[in-house]
Amino acid sequence: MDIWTKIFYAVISVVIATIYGLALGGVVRKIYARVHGRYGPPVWQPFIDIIKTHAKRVAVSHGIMFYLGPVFRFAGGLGTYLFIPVIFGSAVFANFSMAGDLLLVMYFIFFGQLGMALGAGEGGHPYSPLGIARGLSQMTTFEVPFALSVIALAIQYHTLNITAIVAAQQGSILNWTLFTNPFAVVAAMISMLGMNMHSPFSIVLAPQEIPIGPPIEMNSSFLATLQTNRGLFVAAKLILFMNLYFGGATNLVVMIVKTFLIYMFSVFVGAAFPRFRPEQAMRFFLKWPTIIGIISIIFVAYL
Amino acid sequence: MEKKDINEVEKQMNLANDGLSDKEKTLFSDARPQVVPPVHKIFENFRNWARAQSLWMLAFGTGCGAIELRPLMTSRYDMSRYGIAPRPSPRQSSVFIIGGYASLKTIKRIVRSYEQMQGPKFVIALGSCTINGGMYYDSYYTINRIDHYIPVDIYVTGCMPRPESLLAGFNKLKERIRAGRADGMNKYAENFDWYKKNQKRIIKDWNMPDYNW
Amino acid sequence: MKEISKSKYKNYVADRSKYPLLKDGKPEFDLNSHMFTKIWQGPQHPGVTGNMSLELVINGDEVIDCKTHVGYLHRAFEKLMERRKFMQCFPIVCRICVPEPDTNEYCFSAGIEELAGIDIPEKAKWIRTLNLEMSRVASFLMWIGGQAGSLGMGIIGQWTVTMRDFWLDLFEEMSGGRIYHMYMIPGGVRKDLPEGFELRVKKVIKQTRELLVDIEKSFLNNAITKSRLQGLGFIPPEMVEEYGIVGPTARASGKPFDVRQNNPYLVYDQLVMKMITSDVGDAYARTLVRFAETILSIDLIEQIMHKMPKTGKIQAKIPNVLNWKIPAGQTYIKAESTRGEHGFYIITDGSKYPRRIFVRGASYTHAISVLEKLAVNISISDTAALMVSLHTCPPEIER
Amino acid sequence: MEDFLNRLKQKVEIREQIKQRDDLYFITIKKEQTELVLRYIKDNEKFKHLSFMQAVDYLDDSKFMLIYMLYSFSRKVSLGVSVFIDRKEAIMTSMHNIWPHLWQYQREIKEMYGIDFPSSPRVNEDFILESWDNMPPMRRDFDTLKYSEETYYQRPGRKTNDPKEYMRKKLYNDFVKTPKLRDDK
Repeated sequence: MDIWTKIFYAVISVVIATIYGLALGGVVRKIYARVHGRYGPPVWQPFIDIIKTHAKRVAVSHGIMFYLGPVFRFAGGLGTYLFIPVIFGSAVFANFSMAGDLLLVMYFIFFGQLGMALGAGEGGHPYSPLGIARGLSQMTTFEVPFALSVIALAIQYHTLNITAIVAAQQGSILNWTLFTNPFAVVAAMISMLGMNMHSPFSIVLAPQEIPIGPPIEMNSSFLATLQTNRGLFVAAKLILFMNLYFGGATNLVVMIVKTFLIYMFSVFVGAAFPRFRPEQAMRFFLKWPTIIGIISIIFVAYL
Repeated sequence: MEKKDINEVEKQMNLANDGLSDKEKTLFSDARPQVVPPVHKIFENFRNWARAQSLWMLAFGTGCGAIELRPLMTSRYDMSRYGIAPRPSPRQSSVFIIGGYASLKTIKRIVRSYEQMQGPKFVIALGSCTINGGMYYDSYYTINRIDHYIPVDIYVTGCMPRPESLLAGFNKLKERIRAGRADGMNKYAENFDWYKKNQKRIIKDWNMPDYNW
Repeated sequence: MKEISKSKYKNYVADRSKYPLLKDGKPEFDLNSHMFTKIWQGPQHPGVTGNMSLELVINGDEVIDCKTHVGYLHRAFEKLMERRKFMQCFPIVCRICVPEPDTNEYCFSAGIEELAGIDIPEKAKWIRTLNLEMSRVASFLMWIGGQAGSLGMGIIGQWTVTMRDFWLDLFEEMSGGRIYHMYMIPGGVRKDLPEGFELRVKKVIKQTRELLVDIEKSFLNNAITKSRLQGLGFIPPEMVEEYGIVGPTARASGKPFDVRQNNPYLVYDQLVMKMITSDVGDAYARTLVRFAETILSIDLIEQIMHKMPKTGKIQAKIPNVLNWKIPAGQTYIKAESTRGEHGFYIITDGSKYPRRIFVRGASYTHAISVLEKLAVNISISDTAALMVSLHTCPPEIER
Repeated sequence: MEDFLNRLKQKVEIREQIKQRDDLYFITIKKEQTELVLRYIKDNEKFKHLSFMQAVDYLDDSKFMLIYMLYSFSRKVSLGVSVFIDRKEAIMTSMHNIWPHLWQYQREIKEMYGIDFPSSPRVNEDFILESWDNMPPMRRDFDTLKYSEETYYQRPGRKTNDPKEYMRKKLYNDFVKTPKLRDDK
């Protein structure tokens, strides 16, 4: 396959993933509303929000880094997504998967937040650095169980290629990592709670404490970029988890069903718990999930 | 002809920012707000539709009207059906709900928050006290009519207005936006000096920039 | 009712000894030293209760100094009342506290009646008590939602505010107004209870009880709620009287201070009620006490509905309100609002107008002196929870 | 309670004593003895809870009255201690050492009445009023309606009715116009 076809396919896949991520966001809002006992906003509300934020007539900037913040964030989401094979065996959704792409993806998950830190810091609002400090420190801590879990996978499958990991899980449902290495899955799913930033780990956006934290100064198109990224990034993370732990997907429908169910775990926890204090959240990740992650490595390496 | 030119020059001139110290003057913008004309009609209609369908209101309970916003957010009245959601930052919100009477101390923050909102921005004023002072018409600390300080799109009368009438107000606002008549942002920029004069007349210690970008 | 027991963690006392230096009782910071950040929390902030603001100086996440700023809701009620006739004062007193207007109405009317020497009929007393307790339930329901919301659990707020709406419906049926009722006029109450009111109250009570069970399961017994609220904003019992702390906040610190039981007014002496106290004194204890108070108020409403006389006059005869002159005198009427002792100090001088009316709200000390003391050395994420746990209501501070 | 007041009478001069209710007493004392009295009844007579402190303007007598409302948990009685100070020299000793939350009342009174409390913490900071340049607004010679009309923009169309006439019209006019109402049934 020549590179242009590949790029063309990647563009299609990015657009579909973004639309899917945003729609997922709309569905989640609806589910939250139903838990609240409300009717809830329409599912397409996130799309209208993005159009509206783009349609603002004025955009206030605070300097060059302020432009770079959302761009870096979007690059983080895009980078995460582009190196994950979405559908096993599909040329359109293979993206740029290659040997060792798992490490690259893990880097990109971190990257967006760093870029955001630069941009939001330029905004000059005192709540932005507070939110960034919280976000980066929480990210460092939830990366620990996630990294341990990925190491366990690497030991188990002897590869860092996501396509190869998905390939190894094909055949039967019992080949999924969920059943071959349950400890790694538990550690990773807990760290996913932190990654998705629903309660109790919503300490970055915490509206009652630091009103939505880092993006507080982001307006108009800056915000629209961040919102678009949120759709893409959520989809990318869910697809990554589906690939690593739940056997991947062989067609679009399976992908949608699996990622939706994975996300529901985060959503239901989020609906039922209040928020941690930042230091509590960090302590939480460094305690049980980390221990479970270490157990998972021991489990695959020595048992 | 000459007179008009002077006005033109004056409009191009930067704001004085007299309330700030010399050190602070470097930190704030001194540009005047500009009138941003709408784009081509078809595009503008589409954008107006999106604006009307996604109203983010600023979470700033300026008065007792804020108490009826909570029932509005919850399951009985559920304003999220209409695409209305609270938003904590003025940078990102497009509707400002003046919840009743505005005291002198609050009007300063109202002006500041209003100017920080990115246009197009809309204002809904709740309660009789925003229209003519209501039952606080003789109070020394509450302003009597809000439309001399910021442009208002919709008034919702009553003390308190019921959530239903608030929803009706929101729907009227949507109609206005879709028709392209909710242009408070440009109105504010056009009559900037008049609004500023009124604001400075009551806010005696003006220690913020003349326009809070 | 579950006993509120003493928990095992160690008490959290604000410690100013670390930094910064104290000079003349005031902390000193050098904001240019890059060690401290000054943050304004409010008035435009979703975490503050109503329209007030906190000026916080923080070091990292830790609050070093806190100053409360109020006055954003100042409407000069006390000045306005000096130039209004007694009956004209009545519609504006209820606007003093938005979540719970009825306590104001009661205090004002009772003060006027005492100074004018009017005895109100028996049934009016019962209806007033019913109204006060209903407004307590409504206010508490909103407060539970606020407490959960300040910890980021929006769902409880959604449930309780909806339930409060059903209570507001009852108010609407009774008085015609959802928020401001203007029901307890001097001389009695404005209208008799509508027909079948009792049945509808019972229905709403049943729904509320079911909701409270849910809230107890999902919010109060939640591990994260406990871990965040326990030890937060500890008020030692010695501090209660020194700082003028009243109401559930004082009771959570082990001081049995409840105006309804210490100085019974209306018909509270004919009702059976228990003093709900806790000896812990932190935010979680306050939450539990307030939660128990909600149930107590519902119990009281049931008692009132049971014992209330079915017939009788509801209004005493009052003179022509347009020329109502009240003899000179002064009085202080207090009642128990959800935040604690709520009082009206009224001075008349024999004319048609009151000489001075002062409204004493419980938040006056809670939101300023007490909050400024307790907010030191807590995390900035807890300021909202602390503020809500003191149940501050800005309009009654600045009036 | 009577015992306590008698005991107090032996120590200081009580100018006026009113029993308003069983649980509410008012006493008036001399300005110089305020701190002494407050300390005594707080420490020895268990009136530990300060409900509020406020000022009242007696413009006709050219006096301010300051009232400290105390409450005793053990007696369950409120006691209002009032002091008269001169309106022209509006200065009062600060009592913020007795109750740690008294400073905020003094701060409010300073702002609203212009009564000074030297050495009270933060007494000169803005409490409620911000950017206020007129006389303290709670003084009785301050006309709030006039100030409001001069400062804020009025919307034309506000009507003022004579309540007597208006109510008569509203209640009885219809009845007079259509006297058949009663016969209809």
